[in-house]
Amino acid sequence: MVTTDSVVAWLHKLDDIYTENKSYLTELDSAIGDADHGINMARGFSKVTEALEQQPPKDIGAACKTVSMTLIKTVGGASGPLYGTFFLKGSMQTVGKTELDAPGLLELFAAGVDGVVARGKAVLEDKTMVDAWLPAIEAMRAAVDKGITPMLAAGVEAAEQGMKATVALVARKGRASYLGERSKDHQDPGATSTYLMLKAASETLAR
Amino acid sequence: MVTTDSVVAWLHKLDDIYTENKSYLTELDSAIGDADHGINMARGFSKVTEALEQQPPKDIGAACKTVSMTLIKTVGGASGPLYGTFFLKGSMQTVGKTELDAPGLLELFAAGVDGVVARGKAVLEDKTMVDAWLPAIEAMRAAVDKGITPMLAAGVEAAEQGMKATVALVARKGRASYLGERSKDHQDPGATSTYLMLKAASETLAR
Amino acid sequence: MKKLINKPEDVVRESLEGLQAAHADIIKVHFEPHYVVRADAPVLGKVGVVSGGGSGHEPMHGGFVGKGMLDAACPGDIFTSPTPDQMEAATKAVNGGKGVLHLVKNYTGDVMNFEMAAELCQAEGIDVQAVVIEDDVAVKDSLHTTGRRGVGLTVLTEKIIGAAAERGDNLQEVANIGRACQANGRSMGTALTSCTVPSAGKPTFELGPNEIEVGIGIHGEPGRERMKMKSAAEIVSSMSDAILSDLPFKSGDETIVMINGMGGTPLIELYLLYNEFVKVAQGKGIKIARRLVGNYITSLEMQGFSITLLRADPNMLKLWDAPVHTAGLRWGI
Amino acid sequence: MKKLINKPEDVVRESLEGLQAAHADIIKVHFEPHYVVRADAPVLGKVGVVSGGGSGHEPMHGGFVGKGMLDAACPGDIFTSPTPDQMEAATKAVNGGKGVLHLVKNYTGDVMNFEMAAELCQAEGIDVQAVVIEDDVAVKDSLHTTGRRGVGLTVLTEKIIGAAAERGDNLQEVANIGRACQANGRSMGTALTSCTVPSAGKPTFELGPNEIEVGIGIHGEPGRERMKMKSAAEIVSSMSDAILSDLPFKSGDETIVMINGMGGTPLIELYLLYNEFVKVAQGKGIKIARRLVGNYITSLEMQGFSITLLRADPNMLKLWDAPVHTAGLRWGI
Ligand SMILES: Nc1ncnc2c1ncn2[C@@H]1O[C@H](COP(=O)(O)OP(=O)(O)O)[C@@H](O)[C@H]1O
Ligand SMILES: Nc1ncnc2c1ncn2[C@@H]1O[C@H](COP(=O)(O)OP(=O)(O)O)[C@@H](O)[C@H]1O
Ligand SMILES: [Mg+2]
Ligand SMILES: [Mg+2]
Ligand SMILES: [Mg+2]
Ligand SMILES: [Mg+2]
Repeated sequence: MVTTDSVVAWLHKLDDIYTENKSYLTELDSAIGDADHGINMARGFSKVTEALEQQPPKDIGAACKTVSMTLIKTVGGASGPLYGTFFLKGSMQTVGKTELDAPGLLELFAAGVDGVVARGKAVLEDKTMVDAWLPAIEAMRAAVDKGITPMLAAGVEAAEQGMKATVALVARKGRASYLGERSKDHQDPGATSTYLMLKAASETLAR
Repeated sequence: MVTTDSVVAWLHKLDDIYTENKSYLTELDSAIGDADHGINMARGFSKVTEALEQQPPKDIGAACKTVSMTLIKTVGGASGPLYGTFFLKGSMQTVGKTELDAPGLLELFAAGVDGVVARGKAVLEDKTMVDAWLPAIEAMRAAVDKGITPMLAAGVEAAEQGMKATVALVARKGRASYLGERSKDHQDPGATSTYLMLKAASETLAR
Repeated sequence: MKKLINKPEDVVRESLEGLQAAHADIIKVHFEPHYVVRADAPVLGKVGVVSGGGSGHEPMHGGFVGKGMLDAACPGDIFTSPTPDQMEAATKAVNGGKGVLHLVKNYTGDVMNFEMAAELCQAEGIDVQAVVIEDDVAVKDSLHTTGRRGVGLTVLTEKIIGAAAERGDNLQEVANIGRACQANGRSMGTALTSCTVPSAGKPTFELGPNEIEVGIGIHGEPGRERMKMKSAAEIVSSMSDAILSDLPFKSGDETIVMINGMGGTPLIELYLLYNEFVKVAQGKGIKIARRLVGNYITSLEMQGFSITLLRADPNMLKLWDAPVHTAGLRWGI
Repeated sequence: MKKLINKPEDVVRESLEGLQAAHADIIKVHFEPHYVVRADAPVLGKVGVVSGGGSGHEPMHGGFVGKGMLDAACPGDIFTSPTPDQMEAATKAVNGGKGVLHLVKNYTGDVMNFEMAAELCQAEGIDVQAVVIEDDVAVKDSLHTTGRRGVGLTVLTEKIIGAAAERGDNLQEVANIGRACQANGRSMGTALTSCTVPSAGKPTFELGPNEIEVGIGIHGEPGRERMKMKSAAEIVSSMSDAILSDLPFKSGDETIVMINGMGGTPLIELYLLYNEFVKVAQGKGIKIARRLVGNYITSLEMQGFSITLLRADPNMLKLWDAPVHTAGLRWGI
């Protein structure tokens, strides 16, 4: 079972991960965007750490809500509302819950991704984070009966493939779309940060 | 005797001389001014040539008047009004005259220089064209009895010395004065163009 | 990087402090969340007009807050969208009971952050509509993509819808006029030099000593074409062609034109460019009914300029002429 | 050199053509000799106010022609004094029978050309007086030299004496107010980069990537000191010290301040600089009654700024507030 504590551990891990990958993500964004995605994510999740420490969440829904509000207020750009919406919708699935089984965890992720799609209106192959999210949810849904650990592992693997597949795509959403054909041959930064988010989840939530 | 034709020859010679010395004068001005003195003088006297050709002057006064109006309208900056005033006052001394003897020529120059001093309010050693003009007038006055040729020769020599003496001076008038002490060790562009004007006079008016 | 600043992270806040100190008669600046609001907000019984976007484009948007134009502006970090909490707070501060219009430039971040803010405000019972500006003809438009970037037309639209709101139009009417502006306006920009984002510390892009970027975005996004420097006449003519053929503008159209400096272009050049545009317009029978020549939507210290052309109906012209009193645009008051 | 121009020798004329086309409601431009004049000139029974100087400082002076400010402006070539025939023609064009005031910046060329023009006009029976502005504290003043350069105070003086003339003051009164402005105003500028005069084709001076020129003149004349880049707070503080101690300004003085961009400085920085100046003024008890923040007296595309401070009596403040309608400054109309 995923507990409130393990969710908080995941969120702290995200702070570390995005700090470590700050220049990597920013470099990806400098090729086809405005060179701030790593900075945005690192800033957002360092504020998440602060917020969680200031007000330790009493359940998983509260934790997700805090992350959501913090990301929305501090990240800006495209990724702020997208990840903010992810955690907002996730929090609505987990109000008052202190434990999640595999289907419960899947519901959190699936609701979050629905939110991302509703917010950004991107479809598969628009070269966005959705190219990592959608295959991951599909893979997790297929593996939900196997339990939390295999389910997350399946999600991470699918996200990684989706992320790598963005390299070949021409962007049709977000800042990169203004580049047209020139957006090809670059990996999408948002798909990359999504992969990293799932990887951190499998490292902290799996048991 | 100086005739209208020889005055016109002098003025044409000035066009040549300032065109030849355009970069030299401009270089001097770039050290302590705004790098335009040669450009200003060359522009002014090429317009003088045009004006004289368009309306050939019937006497020396008319020639000087045309030069004056042309310089005033086309030179601008400090040297425009100064040389413009020089020829304006000179023209007032020579209205209707088609010939000048040595005292008559001295009067033209002296009245012109009085005009320059009245206009610019510079005194000796302010590091301006006045440092070439005043010694020249003094030397010409001393030599007026010897006739036109020796008089002009004396004027040129004195102007040259005055021009060279400006090197050591700190400017107290004109654009160079804003530089204070830093204006030292540079020859004044206006004193140089004055020396060239007298030199051209001795080459064309002397007989 | 040489800039007249203290620390890069303090530029936006300190500049807003200066704006507030300089124009206390017309605006107030609220900090954390940051927004600039009319000194007399909320104006009861009037539709509120809120705009916003990244900073670095001054006077847009904070310089356009005041009577007859914006009720509030939300400044983000430099070249970064503001966040929904700013827009929500600004919307509440200007809500005079007749609803609030959000004017949004078509950048994914701006659009989504404004959308979230609108949802938050609607949840609290405030009637909110949004008008999205996407006028940059340098970006190819297609049904499958994000659309065009929002640039200079934003300034003209802010003036016109601000006047409509001031006149007493209702939310739907103000929104309709904003959408009419969008439908009838086009822009394009050209850069001679890059700008430097303070926190980045180095130029966003490099241009050779004889190169220009035609179709540049207001954040230094790449344009249509990098080409050799040309004369003002040639540059204006080719940019005008791109703009005129896009809508397309037709002979006899009455227009409002803006010749806008990017921040580092001297006014003597902007008037010279306007002179070139007048010749182009005359040649095509386009009537210039009104014009703005100056720095209105800038990209920090970038050298370059943009042309915005709006086909204006009599109602738009009347709204254009209505009194306005802001830091960046003022007449009739 | 990358500039948005056609040929260097045509820049001034073509820009004036653009100015005329853009502002036909308030001005007319006369060519050969060049001058910009109020559309309704001459205004009978009003003192005429004529200013002028080299071009490249836009909006000064042509942008300040109009109701409540200048009656005419004489633009010279870039950074070059205009000639007496321009000033004479402009003076005649604005002579409404009550005499004409010439506002002159203290450069030898400007002073002498205006003097000649005044003599020509006086010879034709027009009453002419001149006010000479010399406010740049970067230049050491002494009885034996030319005095100081005329810079930013020119803008404030043009507004104030323009309003006095509009109010109906006679020539002597208008001149006296102009001289009072001169007696009570001081300025200083700092450059981050050089400008490039079009006909020269290369920068007037070179500054290292970490150097600034403190005390720069508006034509790029050398300043007091070349120093390493400092923070906005430090730069404003040291420039303010030089200005405040010169007059000297005293605690309790009511002032008008202008934070002026040199042409290539973004507005976001100018407001930040104003914020720094406000802190300095508060620390010394100087009251800021009015202010201008923007590009008013520029040096082509130079990056940098200047501070002008004028100790203003109630009469000056009243004249400052009077309506003005020009291309570069407008309120109350
Ligand atoms: N409409 C969209 N839907 C989903 N993801 C998007 C959308 N637009 C952009 N993104 C994602 O956001 C990422 C960029 O985020 P970020 O750099 O933080 O924001 P910005 O582009 O505003 O600077 C892109 O790499 C892409 O994955
Ligand atoms: N007040 C003055 N009296 C006499 N000569 C002067 C005065 N001021 C300047 N000059 C002369 O003018 C010259 C500069 O002329 P020029 O470069 O054409 O004008 P500007 O300085 O306006 O650019 C100086 O070298 C100096 O000799
Ligand atoms: Mg980005
Ligand atoms: Mg961004
Ligand atoms: Mg010179
Ligand atoms: Mg000069």
